[in-house]
Amino acid sequence: EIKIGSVLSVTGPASFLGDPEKKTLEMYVEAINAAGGVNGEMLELVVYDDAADPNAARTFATRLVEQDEVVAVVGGSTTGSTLAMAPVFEEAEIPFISLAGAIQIVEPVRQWVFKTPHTDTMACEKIFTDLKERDLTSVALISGTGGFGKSMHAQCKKVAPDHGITIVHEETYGPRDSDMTPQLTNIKNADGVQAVVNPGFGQGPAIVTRNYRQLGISLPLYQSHGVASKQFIELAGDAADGVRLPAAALLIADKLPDGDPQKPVVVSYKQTYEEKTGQDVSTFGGHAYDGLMILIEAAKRAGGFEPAKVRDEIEKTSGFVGTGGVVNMSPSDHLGLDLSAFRMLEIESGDWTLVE
Amino acid sequence: MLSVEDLKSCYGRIEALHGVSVEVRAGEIVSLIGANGAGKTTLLRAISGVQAVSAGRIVFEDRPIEALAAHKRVALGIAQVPEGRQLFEPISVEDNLKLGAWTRRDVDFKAELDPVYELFPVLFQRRHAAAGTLSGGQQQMLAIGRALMAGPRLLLLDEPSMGLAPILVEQILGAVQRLKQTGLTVLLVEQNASAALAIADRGYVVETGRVVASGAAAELLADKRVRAAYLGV
Amino acid sequence: MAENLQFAFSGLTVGTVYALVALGFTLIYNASDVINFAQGEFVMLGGMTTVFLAMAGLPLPLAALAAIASTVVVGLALHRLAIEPARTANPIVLIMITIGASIFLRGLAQVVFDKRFHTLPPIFGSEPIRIGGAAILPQSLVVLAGAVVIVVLLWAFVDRTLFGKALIATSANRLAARLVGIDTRQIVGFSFAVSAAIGAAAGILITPITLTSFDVGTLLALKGFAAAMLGGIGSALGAVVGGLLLGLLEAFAAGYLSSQYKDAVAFLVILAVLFAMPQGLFGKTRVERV
Amino acid sequence: MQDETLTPAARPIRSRLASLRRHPLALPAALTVLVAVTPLFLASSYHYRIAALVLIFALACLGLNLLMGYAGQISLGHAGFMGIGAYAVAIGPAHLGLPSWLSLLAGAALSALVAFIVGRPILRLKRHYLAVATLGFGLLIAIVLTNEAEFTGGPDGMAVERMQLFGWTAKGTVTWYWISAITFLLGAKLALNLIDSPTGRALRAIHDGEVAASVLGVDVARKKLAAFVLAAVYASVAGSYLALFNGHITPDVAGFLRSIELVAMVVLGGMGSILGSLVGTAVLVVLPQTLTVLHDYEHMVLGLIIICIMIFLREGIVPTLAAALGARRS
Amino acid sequence: MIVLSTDRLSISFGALRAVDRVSLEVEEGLVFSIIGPNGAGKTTLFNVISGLYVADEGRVLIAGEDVTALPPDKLARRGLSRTFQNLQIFFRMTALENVMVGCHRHEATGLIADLLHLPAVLQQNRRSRERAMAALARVGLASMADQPAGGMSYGALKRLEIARALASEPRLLLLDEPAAGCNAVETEEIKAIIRALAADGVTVVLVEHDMRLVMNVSDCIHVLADGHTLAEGAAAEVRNNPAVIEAYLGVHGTREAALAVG
Ligand SMILES: Nc1ncnc2c1ncn2[C@@H]1O[C@H](COP(=O)(O)OP(=O)(O)OP(=O)(O)O)[C@@H](O)[C@H]1O
Ligand SMILES: Nc1ncnc2c1ncn2[C@@H]1O[C@H](COP(=O)(O)OP(=O)(O)OP(=O)(O)O)[C@@H](O)[C@H]1O
Ligand SMILES: [Mg+2]
Ligand SMILES: [Mg+2]
Repeated sequence: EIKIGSVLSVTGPASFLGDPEKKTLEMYVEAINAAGGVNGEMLELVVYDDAADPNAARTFATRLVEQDEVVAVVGGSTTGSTLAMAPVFEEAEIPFISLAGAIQIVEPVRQWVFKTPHTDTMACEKIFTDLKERDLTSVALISGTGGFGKSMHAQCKKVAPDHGITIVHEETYGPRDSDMTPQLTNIKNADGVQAVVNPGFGQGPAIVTRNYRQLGISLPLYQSHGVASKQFIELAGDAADGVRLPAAALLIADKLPDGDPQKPVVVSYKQTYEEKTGQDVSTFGGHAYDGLMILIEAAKRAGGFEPAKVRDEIEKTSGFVGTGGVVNMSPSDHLGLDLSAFRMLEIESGDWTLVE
Repeated sequence: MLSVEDLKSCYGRIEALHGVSVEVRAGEIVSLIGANGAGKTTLLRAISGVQAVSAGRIVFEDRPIEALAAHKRVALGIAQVPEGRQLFEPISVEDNLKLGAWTRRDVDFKAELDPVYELFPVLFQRRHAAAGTLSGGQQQMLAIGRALMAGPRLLLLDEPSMGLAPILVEQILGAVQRLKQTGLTVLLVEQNASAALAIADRGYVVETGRVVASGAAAELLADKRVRAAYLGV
Repeated sequence: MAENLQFAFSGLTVGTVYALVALGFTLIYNASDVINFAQGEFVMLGGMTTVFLAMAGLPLPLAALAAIASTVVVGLALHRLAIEPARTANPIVLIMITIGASIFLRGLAQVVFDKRFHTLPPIFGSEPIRIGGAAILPQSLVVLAGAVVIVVLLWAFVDRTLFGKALIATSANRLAARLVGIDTRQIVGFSFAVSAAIGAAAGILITPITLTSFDVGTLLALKGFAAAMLGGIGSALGAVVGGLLLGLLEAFAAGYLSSQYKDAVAFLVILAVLFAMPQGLFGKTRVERV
Repeated sequence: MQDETLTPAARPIRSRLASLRRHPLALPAALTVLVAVTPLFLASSYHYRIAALVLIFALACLGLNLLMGYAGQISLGHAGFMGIGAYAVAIGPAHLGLPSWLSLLAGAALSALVAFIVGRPILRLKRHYLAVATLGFGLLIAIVLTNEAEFTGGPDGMAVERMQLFGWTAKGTVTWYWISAITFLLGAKLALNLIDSPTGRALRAIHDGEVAASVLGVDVARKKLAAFVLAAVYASVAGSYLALFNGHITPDVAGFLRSIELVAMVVLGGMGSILGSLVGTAVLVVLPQTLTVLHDYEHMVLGLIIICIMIFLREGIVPTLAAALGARRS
Repeated sequence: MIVLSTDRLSISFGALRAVDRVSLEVEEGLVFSIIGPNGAGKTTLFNVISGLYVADEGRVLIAGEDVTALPPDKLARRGLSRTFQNLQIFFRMTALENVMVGCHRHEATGLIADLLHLPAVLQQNRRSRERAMAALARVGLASMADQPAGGMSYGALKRLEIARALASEPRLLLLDEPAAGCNAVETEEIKAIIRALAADGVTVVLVEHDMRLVMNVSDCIHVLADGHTLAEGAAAEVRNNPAVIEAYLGVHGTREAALAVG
């Protein structure tokens, strides 16, 4: 039996990431085993829950290496946990595919660390490109103070000038805040704001969206890929109409044109996930799928799970079609996605539509 | 009315009562005397049900009560003036008194309060003050008043005269005697042994958790050993 | 002007949420001197149970009632099985037990329910009421009204009835309470039941505004605790004022100073208030004479 | 009294045992043996890591126990000081060019200073008010650490340089086991010294009655402050160790939940028990590791275990068991 | 020498004037008693003198120095000690440790020394222990030294408080109802302790309702009623004062008082 490890934030403030990730990994490991395993070997998945506590994550990382003797790790729901664990796997020389967002994970490149989700920088770029197309150049940011929001906020500020965007106003809100009208009032009253961007995940963006409509703000509102699940629409209700966000193809699986290379992958994942769990698919689970599959493919190519070989093969991944996009990794790019992986979506009467 | 048979009680692993038997007949004043740490308080607490007993029986009006919860014993008519007063400090004097009548919520409070205020006029003056701000002696008065509010048939008094001015000691003991006339039964623990025995019908001498002597109050008052050990004469 | 009004509306909305949690703390504290850190879990259970019963097809009002009832059962069980057996212990041990209970209940919720966010439809729709250029949701007013009703009832009950006095007597001196014939176990159990009901009702009322999930309890307990202390623990009025004040502070700090530091500002003000008034705004000074 | 049940021959041995237990060096010696022998049971670097974590958190708990268990002053914001210590060793080398060991000392000094400044007004508060004030203080630190991202890396945290002493680099779980073990022993010895000293008695007196203590000449405010500062230093050093050990630190180290966890460790192990600090920490660090086998039921069981310990061992694990043992012996 | 004097000392609680312009002077080495009805303000007066309450008006002087607003610990360092009418025991400590806290004002080691257990601290500990044992022995509690105070009976605790106050080796000792809860024989022991203290030159201020004790040991008696002074004088004067008899002694008290002398 081949052991594959994972440390996920199944509970705690990032459980909406860890929960679908865990379900996905379990589901597919089972499926792979049912189909005869990898190179004839059965997989065993060892999952630990760090409850978004990096200290716990690090302990579990050591445990995966020392106790469980895993050959590879897919996991790390949050950037904090990922960064805390990375040195352990680097030292143990075990390939580690992270499911967290921030760009620091793969920049600078760490030899043994990869990741599957799009970076927050990409999300900013995608949004800014769309803004530019609509001739909106001065924007306000309202971001969550959690790791995701904070990191994306910083990245957005960094890349804004490259896209000719000026950020004229900034606001933040806490991870568990339940009313953002003061911040939005300030944005409403700020001069020259043409659009609002909301980096953040969890329930915050839903509340921002509701408050936004409640205050009658009519500027375009952009959410990030952090809200990429149907749940956001449920929670935000009618207020979600007109909101745009960059997201992976997974969200609009059935709306993809038939020729789209991702279509079969995302439709199949979506069906499997929703059937098994009875819950709406999210892109987070998709990242776990991508991570696992990239690993498996690499192992197949390497003819076994020897860590060094697998690592090299992961780095050689090319043309892998996942839920997040088409992945082409290289020694200098441990993510392998480009902007084309993102689609710009708009919510219309309670459903995603593709913005062309 | 009350009979305690071979009662044993422990604090943790230390046995404080080693088989105490005491009897109180209806309408009597019975006095318990004994040195510091003899176990008098422990006995009263056990009768009230706030102290676990490890062996023995407590029978109140032909009914074994040793398994009964404390609040049920109050409802049966056993009230205690505890050692250290144990008032509800943040609560006003008047509400402390009213809580004394908790088991008799249907009574006319005013009619019950009046006699207490009559006995201790200072409590009336300070009826809106928080009990915790009273002087030591005033607190003792309140503790006694609160027990009387329960309309008990058996009153357990643990050093009622403690901290009271001499003139009040005299009043309290007088009041106890008067209450006896109205049919109240009293079990009295008192360090002022001569005063206590003076109003009591019978007495028990407790030493290190055992009853070592008992008899009519007058007999005990006259007993040489008792006089030497507890009366200081 | 309009923005001030908007900040105030926001503060009231958030503040009443805190106030409702703080009210739950108050009752149990009054009866037992225990700060029940599982109070946030009562709020969570109220919201989550309603959501799930509604999803299972129960009409909403019925779901809400059932949620309150089941939370009361949980409250009673917490008292009977965990608090009562340790009643003689140091208060911090009892608080530890409530923390254990909150971990347990959160764990239970993530197994019985799920780990996602949920919401409930607001009672009077989601069309905001606009006053003077500012907007407030009708649901916020419902929550506010709920808090007012609860505080009036609690006040009438605690301050005006002997039963309320017995509650305070029990926490002030449990031994004395037993000696005057108060069934202390029943009293404390009662306070847990009512607190659970208040918590559950709060959870149901606020879910349309704040959303809910299995772990909303922690932060609510934290803020509710701070609010209760700001107002003065043990005082129902203090709980509400403390809650509203905390909400307003956060809203105005977010509006005028810095949204990043709004929680910091709120806590700085709490610290300042406590330095000036060590018993909170409406707390009774503990009589400590020797 | 119950001596009657003992055989006469047994008595001297028992009383010798009892007096051994009471000897001032008994506990330090026992603790030393414990940490020296433990490695025999540590099979892997993972085990060492767990053991080191236990010792690091136990160090923080030692201080908190002096404050809570002895002086009777609760702190729900104690992780704040761990945060100061942790970020001192992160920021010192990264932004100020200080060596790690100096940063550690500077962090401890800063913690002491902060504790000294906020302690006086805060410690005037009583009970739950003190709890909420310390909680607020801890949150303030956590908020600053989260928000000042240029210095702290924000919520995702920052990397921490390895500690170097005379060209030797402190890394690896075994090394850190020994570093934290020695520090813990030192901390425990100091705490034990303090308890059996005028200051220690004054602190315990304050716990039971500030009025009586002050009337006997105890400067209550000052003694409380001393305990607070001391506890802050313990926590700060523990925080520094945690950061150096992990090599990466996030603001969680200073968070509310961590503060609660510290309090839980102290209460579970036993307030006013030095050994309790170690045992309580061990339980709360090891338990979640063993409970992982329960997957989704992990939290429920953890909650239940905490409740049960508190109900059945309500003075804390060590004091309750010691009392039970003592009863069997005497 | 006048060890303690108060000068028109007053304090109010709301509308209640608990102590009302009380002036008194206590000579060194004497036993000075304060008696008066319940609520007369005796304990409050003690609380003001020992620095727990701050007087609204008036001054407190110890050995001629104005100490009016000094905090209790500073007063303790000047040799003032007291016991409490409502017990203030350190319940989690043993009897011996309770009394050792009483030695605190003589212990002069600092935090660092205490942490390091410098030899001075060890010596100090030994000295305090001896002193505490002696104080315990003096009140007859030597055999209970290692018992937790939480498990002692009321009367024992009362005496523990006295031992604790004695351990601080005060120049001025305020005793608030030391004999409450003690029977006649035990009261005799307390009387002996007070006598011995006075003989050692310690000034004792006694509040007590046990007239046998008061009338027997007091060099001077000060009577308070409703916060103000009713009378002052030697035992014989006071017990025959009609106002005192009427307000305080009653028949019972007068008889006890007579017994004490007789
Ligand atoms: N809470 C307690 N824990 C342990 N032992 C106790 C406790 N309370 C009392 N004791 C012990 O029980 C014995 C009897 O105490 P009790 O209080 O009943 O005596 P008492 O006769 O009322 O004395 P006093 O006249 O001093 O009030 C004493 O030896 C005392 O030390
Ligand atoms: N902290 C306080 N707050 C309010 N009132 C107080 C306070 N302390 C004392 N009093 C009041 O002041 C008066 C004097 O109280 P004090 O305790 O001094 O009386 P005392 O002479 O010691 O009486 P006793 O002989 O009963 O002990 C009482 O009426 C009491 O209620
Ligand atoms: Mg007694
Ligand atoms: Mg008095």
